[in-house]
Amino acid sequence: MINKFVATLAEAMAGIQDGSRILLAGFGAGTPELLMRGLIEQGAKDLTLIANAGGRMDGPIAELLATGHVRKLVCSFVRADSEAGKRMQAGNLEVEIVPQGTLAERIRAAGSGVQAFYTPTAADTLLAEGRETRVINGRNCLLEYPLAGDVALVDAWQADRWGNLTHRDSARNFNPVMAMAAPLTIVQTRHVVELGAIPPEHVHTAGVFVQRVLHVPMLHSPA
Amino acid sequence: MINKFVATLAEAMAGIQDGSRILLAGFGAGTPELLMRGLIEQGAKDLTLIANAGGRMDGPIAELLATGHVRKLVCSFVRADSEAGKRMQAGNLEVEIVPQGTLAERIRAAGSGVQAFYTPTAADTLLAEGRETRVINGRNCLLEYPLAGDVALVDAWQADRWGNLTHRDSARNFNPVMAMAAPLTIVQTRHVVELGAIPPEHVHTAGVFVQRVLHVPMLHSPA
Amino acid sequence: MADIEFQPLDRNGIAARIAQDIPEGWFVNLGIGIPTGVSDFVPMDREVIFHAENGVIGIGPAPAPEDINPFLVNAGVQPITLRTGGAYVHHADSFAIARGGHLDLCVLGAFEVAQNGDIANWARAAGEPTKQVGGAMDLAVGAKRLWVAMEHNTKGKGQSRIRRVCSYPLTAKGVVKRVYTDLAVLEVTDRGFLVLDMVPGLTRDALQARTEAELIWP
Amino acid sequence: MADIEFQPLDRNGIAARIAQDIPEGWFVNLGIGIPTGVSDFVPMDREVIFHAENGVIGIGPAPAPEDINPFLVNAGVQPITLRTGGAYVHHADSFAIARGGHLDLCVLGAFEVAQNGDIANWARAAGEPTKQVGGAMDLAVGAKRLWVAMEHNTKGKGQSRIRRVCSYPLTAKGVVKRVYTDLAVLEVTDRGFLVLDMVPGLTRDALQARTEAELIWP
Repeated sequence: MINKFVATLAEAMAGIQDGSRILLAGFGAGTPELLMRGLIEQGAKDLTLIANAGGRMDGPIAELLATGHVRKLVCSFVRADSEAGKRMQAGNLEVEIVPQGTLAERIRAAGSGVQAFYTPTAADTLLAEGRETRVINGRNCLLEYPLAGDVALVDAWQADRWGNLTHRDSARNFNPVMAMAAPLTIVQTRHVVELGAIPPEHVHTAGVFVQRVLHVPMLHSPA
Repeated sequence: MINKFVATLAEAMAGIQDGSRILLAGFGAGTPELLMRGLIEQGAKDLTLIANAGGRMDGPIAELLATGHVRKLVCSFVRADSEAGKRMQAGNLEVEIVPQGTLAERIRAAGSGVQAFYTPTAADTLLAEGRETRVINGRNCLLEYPLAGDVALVDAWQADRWGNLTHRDSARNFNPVMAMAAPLTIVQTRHVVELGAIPPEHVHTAGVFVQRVLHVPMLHSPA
Repeated sequence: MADIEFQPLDRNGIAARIAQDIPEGWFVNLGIGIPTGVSDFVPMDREVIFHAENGVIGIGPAPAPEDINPFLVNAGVQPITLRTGGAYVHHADSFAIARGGHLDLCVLGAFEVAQNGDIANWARAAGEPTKQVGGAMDLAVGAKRLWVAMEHNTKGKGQSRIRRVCSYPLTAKGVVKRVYTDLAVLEVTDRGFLVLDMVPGLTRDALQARTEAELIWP
Repeated sequence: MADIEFQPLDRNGIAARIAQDIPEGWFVNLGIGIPTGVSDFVPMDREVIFHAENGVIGIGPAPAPEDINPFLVNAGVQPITLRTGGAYVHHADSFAIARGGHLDLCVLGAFEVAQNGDIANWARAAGEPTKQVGGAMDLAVGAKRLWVAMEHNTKGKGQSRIRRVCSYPLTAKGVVKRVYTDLAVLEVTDRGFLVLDMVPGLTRDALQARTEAELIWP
């Protein structure tokens, strides 16, 4: 019987290696905050963190950065007055800025076997400096490569034992896309449901993309 | 008030120009057969038809091909004993064979602003002859370009007046992807529902991709 | 200059002015800042569908404090509502919409716009200690139309943000169609900025005096 | 050769032999032909999840005639059922699964397999009047493991389909890991075809005599 549920946070985070690339989903909602705490406790070092934004002065990303375990941050947005911004300015954190749509598309490319793609986004900007471009149908385009993780940290509303997931409202955001792009996708879910309780036409993230699921009933606000 | 419903098949098909590229969804199920009949009646010529496969000796694709209005067929599969196969052998039909996954990905690229992408699929085959390749991470890859339509013909199970759609079971197939990839997406739907009747987390094809919807209550088998 | 005879629009005034020009049926993304306010000035019975980068289609009015849903935010991470007929998609699908030419309109804030349609809205210098790109580069090149909402002049020195050439790092080249400022509405044309509208009482000379780029008139 | 002493597997026998080697929890795509039959030989309580190119995840047993659902077919357009826990995705997402390395296994039919792992399964000659590519090229390069199910020799002339070099147009280069035929199970290794299994009664010499490529033995 396939059963992707794990009993403890430690079990969920077991085996993450130093040097791992961590995909962290979430955008205001849908951030797997407990898994981030688990990552800190687990203690893997020399990490590359791939997330939409670099966080603020507090919150899970700031806490992880404060451990010094993150070598590089890949994201679309870093505030000057954030833990990430301060570390970047102090030279303690390498930052790669990727436009948000290109970030999502590069992660999807990693999950879907696309080996590289051309996009006009950022082609005529500082972000294109020194990089390969090509004019296609009269538009200047930038060559972008897939962005895979070794581990993806994902939040869900419901999960079954095969790892089929739903995500609530705009808490969906990067979760289904990042789940595709790592060989080890770890999920925290608010609700555990029986296999078959999620109708097959309403699955948001198919179990094929999920390796471990931790039930976190009390983390979210009630609903 | 946004209302994408049209009253008649003629209204649904109005304005399709000679020389148009037609995306035709469907894979055993989910083929918009009535819209295909409408396309024949509408009479546009010199068409390029983009579909999963070239059909058989009968059925909507064979009927459209028999009009002589299709100049070129882009698909993943042509049977020798089909209207398409016979026309191809007689030199009356140009055929471009595209691997099925590359076909889906090229159509998605057209809908999502990707200007070109590299894939290992077909890179070491006859289909790559004379085409641009590139070795990425040790894998030989083929450069593929987007495949857009002027018109997409799409089948749905439910539709509301904004053009939000659901598709039933495996009748989903190419429908959501092709809907993205043409400026004029025409839908036949079995059921008309009130705005809001499709829960926002269960929409399969968002109305932004849909221009016209025709209610075809009797076409499918009952259910 | 007869400055006393005109009243610049406030930020809500700019948003309201933009809302006037959005017809029913358009599918629209509103950037952070002044643009976010535009939806407040589109009446609910004129159906305009608002999109957010984080996968929300059909943003409704802001919720009352007691109705806030922590699972539903916009691209500025503010609580929102979804209107009837809305839908959720994931981030890659959301940017497929933005980058694939499906937005009839995107309205962004900016530091500067140039007469060739260049926009600069993410950094004031190449090396500055903030990297606030977000989704602006995707939206700027992907939408069918890009309009900019911003103050005509900088707050401190009153420098013109309507430029012959942008001085800040670009977000995208040649993409802006129209600029709505506190003083005027400017269309980007092959010949430069065409003035479509000015606040009442403002003169052509007064507007040109506040504008580094050369203005042209209908 | 002692041909009378062994019994080649029939098509179901090949499918059953493959089913033995698929462990619980694998995510598997089965091609048209012999491979489609493999799922019939995996007991339902060994949970193997079968995928079809048209966006079906979790194919169940074939339906009784009165239970056929016209909206639910596999990649061969045969009526199927969905098992509890299954899901539907659209065609691009379905091939994201196939091309993105998410299939633990794909089993395809073939005309020929070469000792370097090349597979030919879509055309017998470059100019033939049929173009039956379908999803095979995507699956062949995308799956974590590619196994081939086919008869060891051609029906008419009895020519070997296990080749030093493929003579037909390739589907993909260097991707086959294992071949299951009516006579044997062959692993593709750096040194060539390693024989993992043979039908009872078949000798090494008899198998080699039916095989163009040179076989190696454990």
